[in-house]
Amino acid sequence: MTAFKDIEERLKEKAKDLLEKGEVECVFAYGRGYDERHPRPYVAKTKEDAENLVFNEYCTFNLARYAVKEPRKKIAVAAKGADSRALVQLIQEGKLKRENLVILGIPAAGMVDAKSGLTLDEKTTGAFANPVVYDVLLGDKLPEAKNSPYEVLGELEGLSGDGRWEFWRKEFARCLRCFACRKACPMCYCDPCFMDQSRPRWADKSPTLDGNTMYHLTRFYHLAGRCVDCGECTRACPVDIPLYLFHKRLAKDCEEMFNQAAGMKLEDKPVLVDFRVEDGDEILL
Amino acid sequence: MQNPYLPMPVRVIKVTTEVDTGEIKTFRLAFVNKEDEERFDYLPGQFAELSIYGKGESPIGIASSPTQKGYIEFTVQRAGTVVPGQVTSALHDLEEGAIIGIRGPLGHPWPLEFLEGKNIVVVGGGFAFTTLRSLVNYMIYEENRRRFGKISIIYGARLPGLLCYKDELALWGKRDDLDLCVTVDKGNEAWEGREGFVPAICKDVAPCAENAVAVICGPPIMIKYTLPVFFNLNFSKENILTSLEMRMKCGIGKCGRCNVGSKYICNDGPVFSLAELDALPRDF
Amino acid sequence: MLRKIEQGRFGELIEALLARGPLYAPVRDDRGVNFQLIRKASEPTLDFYNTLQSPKLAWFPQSEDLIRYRLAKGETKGEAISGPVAPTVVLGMRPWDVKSLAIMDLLFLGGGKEDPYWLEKRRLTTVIGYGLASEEEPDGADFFRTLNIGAADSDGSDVFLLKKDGDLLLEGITERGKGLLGELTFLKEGTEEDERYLVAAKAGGKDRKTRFFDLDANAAADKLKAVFADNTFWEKEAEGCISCGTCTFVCPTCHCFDIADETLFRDGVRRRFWDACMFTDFTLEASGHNPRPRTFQRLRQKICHKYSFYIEKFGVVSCVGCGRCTRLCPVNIDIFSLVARAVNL
Amino acid sequence: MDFEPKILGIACNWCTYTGADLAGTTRLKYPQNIRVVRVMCSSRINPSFIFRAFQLGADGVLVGGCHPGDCHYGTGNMYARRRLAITKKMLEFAGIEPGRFRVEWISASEGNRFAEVVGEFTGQVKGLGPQTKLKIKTD
Repeated sequence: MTAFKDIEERLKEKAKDLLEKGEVECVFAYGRGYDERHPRPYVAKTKEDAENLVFNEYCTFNLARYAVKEPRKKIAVAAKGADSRALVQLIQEGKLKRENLVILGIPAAGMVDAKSGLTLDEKTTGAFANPVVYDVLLGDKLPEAKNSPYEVLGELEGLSGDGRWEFWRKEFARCLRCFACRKACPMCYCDPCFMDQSRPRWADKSPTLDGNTMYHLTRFYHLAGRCVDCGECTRACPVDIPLYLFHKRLAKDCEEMFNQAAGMKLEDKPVLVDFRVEDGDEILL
Repeated sequence: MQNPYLPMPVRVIKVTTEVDTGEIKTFRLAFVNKEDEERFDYLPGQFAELSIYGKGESPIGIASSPTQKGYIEFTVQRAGTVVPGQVTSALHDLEEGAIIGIRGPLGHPWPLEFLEGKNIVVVGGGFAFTTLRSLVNYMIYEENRRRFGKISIIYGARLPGLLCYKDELALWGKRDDLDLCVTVDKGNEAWEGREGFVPAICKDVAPCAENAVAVICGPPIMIKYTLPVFFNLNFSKENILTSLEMRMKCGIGKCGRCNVGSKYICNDGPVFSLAELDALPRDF
Repeated sequence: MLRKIEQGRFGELIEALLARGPLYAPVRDDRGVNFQLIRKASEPTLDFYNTLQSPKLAWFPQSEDLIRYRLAKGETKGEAISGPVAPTVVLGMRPWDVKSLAIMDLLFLGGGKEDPYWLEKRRLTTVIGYGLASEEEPDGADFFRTLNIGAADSDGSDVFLLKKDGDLLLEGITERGKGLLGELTFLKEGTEEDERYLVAAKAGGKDRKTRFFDLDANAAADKLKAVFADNTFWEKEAEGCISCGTCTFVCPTCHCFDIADETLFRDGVRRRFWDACMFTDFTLEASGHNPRPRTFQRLRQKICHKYSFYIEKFGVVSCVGCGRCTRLCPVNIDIFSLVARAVNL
Repeated sequence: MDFEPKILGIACNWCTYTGADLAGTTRLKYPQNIRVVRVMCSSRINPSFIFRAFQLGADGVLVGGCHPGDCHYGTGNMYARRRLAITKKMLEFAGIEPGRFRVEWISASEGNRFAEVVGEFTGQVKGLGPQTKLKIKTD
């Protein structure tokens, strides 16, 4: 595995190169935060900026979230496995253009969530070590995870329906409605979000359990077949709601029913804006 | 202590559709309880929160003058090209006799003591004329009239059909103790008055800055072009007053959304002089 | 007035407080420590450095019903829901959190209009502050020393609690606090040695190392006003900001709220609940005009509100340096270094 | 007293709703527990409708559309099939009994089928008891 330090060097070099040649307007990557363990998303606009780029195990942010706000600019984006899937998914959805993107692929394993101290692997949200689509690869390809990313669901799936409801009810009750999950998510780009609509008002504006439930269920649904399992929602959550579990389960359902995972191929169509006559009615049972 | 969040009940006693499009209506409200009426002691320039349970509250400038006894009036535009205005839509659906809630009066009025003895130039555009109407009615009220100098009013709207308070304008026009100048951007066959944008008319009328205060309310674009006219006429920033709008909820300086600089528009405004506004960050 | 009790008998203290009325105290669950309304004497803990969320929820709950109504054909009558009926105790507030109450008072009780819901709870709530004992080290995100708050400051508390070896010292600060301690007859008298320990701890708390820069509130206020128009600076600072509400929701001094009517069939409540100036639609007017449509404008508003506007209006910084916003920010934006950069620009 | 479930029916205008009409005009008996809302196409159904129905007190939700291939708009129900399949999985994973939600293709001529499905579904929901998990608590 290429050391993070080397990836950082290559990232700087590549960014400098791209900016110098004017091939991109800016490079979305990582910069130094208030300490080593807390890097920040960083936009390099000049080759001097590129010097400030960093990459270490705490650079977990999915930068596709920023890229989607700049659909018309020519940009470069540092992308780890799941991040590249997010870019692909956004291209599928017509939010980004492949020709406007320079994807700086970063094969990365052993990323760490600074807040929880957990290492991201297939049990959480680090199933994809290698970017699926990229223009340059800033490190050597890594062996992909051996275990299914869905194994972690076993525990919840083993519970009774009542048990699962109890689990989710407790989690939804913690929700502060800070909307960090939707704001951190590269796929949550709706404007306005259904939660911000006043007519119809889909859920209570105030943070009630019922409103929270409505918010999360609807958001899960909106991400069905689109979620690339980057885990940003879960890491962003100040009360640590394990949102990724629900997203994973829907991703698994989509794979089983429609035989397609989100953000893997540029030519795919998102599963819920597509259909097959052969889908069959069994999926409704 | 009176709970400042609890609205007082008021009855809608008259609804007037002000403009051709029907999008602006004036609601005349009378307090259900006598004590509430006494407590609701207001001056021109203040606003109130109109409350419809189940829909919410909306901050609206008071369009009537305290000299008009027995009722208060609000002119409300049905809001919402972007955000559907729940409350304003509900208000527009009200019929006479309905009971709604009101909280207030809120904010600071036009600085009447400061205006006293001065010549007043009132400049209004479109539907933002409401609290100016209140001010004018206050100033021209019998015993108040002599407290103020010359009163000039310049009021414009896009089309003749979009002018508010048409009957009142006609009455004002007949008075000899004020100069009224009503203008529309574009007239129609029936329109006999002036045509032209408010800034141009202001330039035309050229009120004298000597011992005068300009009170200006209107859409941002009108304000933007009117201010230079007044600067050219030598009005100082202290002598140009306006009223700000921000999104508000509580109306009493707690909820924080109308905060601009060290001011909470609801509590410290909405009335400001340009000099005061200059001291605030450009964030409104 | 100084009392003490063995740490092992902490449960007894809780039991006695619970018998008096509602009690908020820090509780540890699988995600960390937070203030909660206590149901069982075994729940509270004193083994924590800082709670994840701020204790403001005891006075300013995330969601609070103001008015109850039932939609009717003729007149819909609203009925104000009054504050809490029972005197409440909040135990275990760190000095910086206690300080936040005084900052919030300026807003909720000032400006000519008192907020009855805040006032009621302030009037009836006893604050038991909890000093940081010397062995508990700051965690790198906090900077309360910059705000001139000591790790063992007792001002603002009714009762001040401090760990000492195997004991818990309880000092009565206000009349209300002394009254409370007087009721708890099972407490032992503090010794002179305890007294000395307490004085030393308070003095020592002032020098507790946290992140620090020399902050002159008035100068910072002026400087930020000057920096306000520097869009490039703010755009750079807000680069990663995702405009979520985390920083404001966990902040002990953020007070912004929204009010909405929530109706289910015919019954409804007018409810106020935390809102965040970081949200896109916070200032969105019905006309469609939004004075702060961009992320950097909203971040700027938050920072300037705390370090400039509040100082200008109320004379104090609206920040206590608890570090919660920094700790929980999804993209590691740090208010401390941001303000330091702005002030030294 | 026996539990009488409240069931929300969401029926497509062209098939199921007409089928329900037919059931009515041919005087077929089916349980009165269902309240039918008509939509133009099953693909009009936003899964939030279903969550919201459960929140507002529905014990079961029955969605009816045209048979795949017979959609008035060509392919609406093909999309709906995928969406509703996801919805069903979601309810299950959230811990809501999936038996409270059912999708059926019922054509305009299948009045019998409509009555049969409603009968069957009502019985099934009755067996599951009141839906309390998502229902908004009012105390």
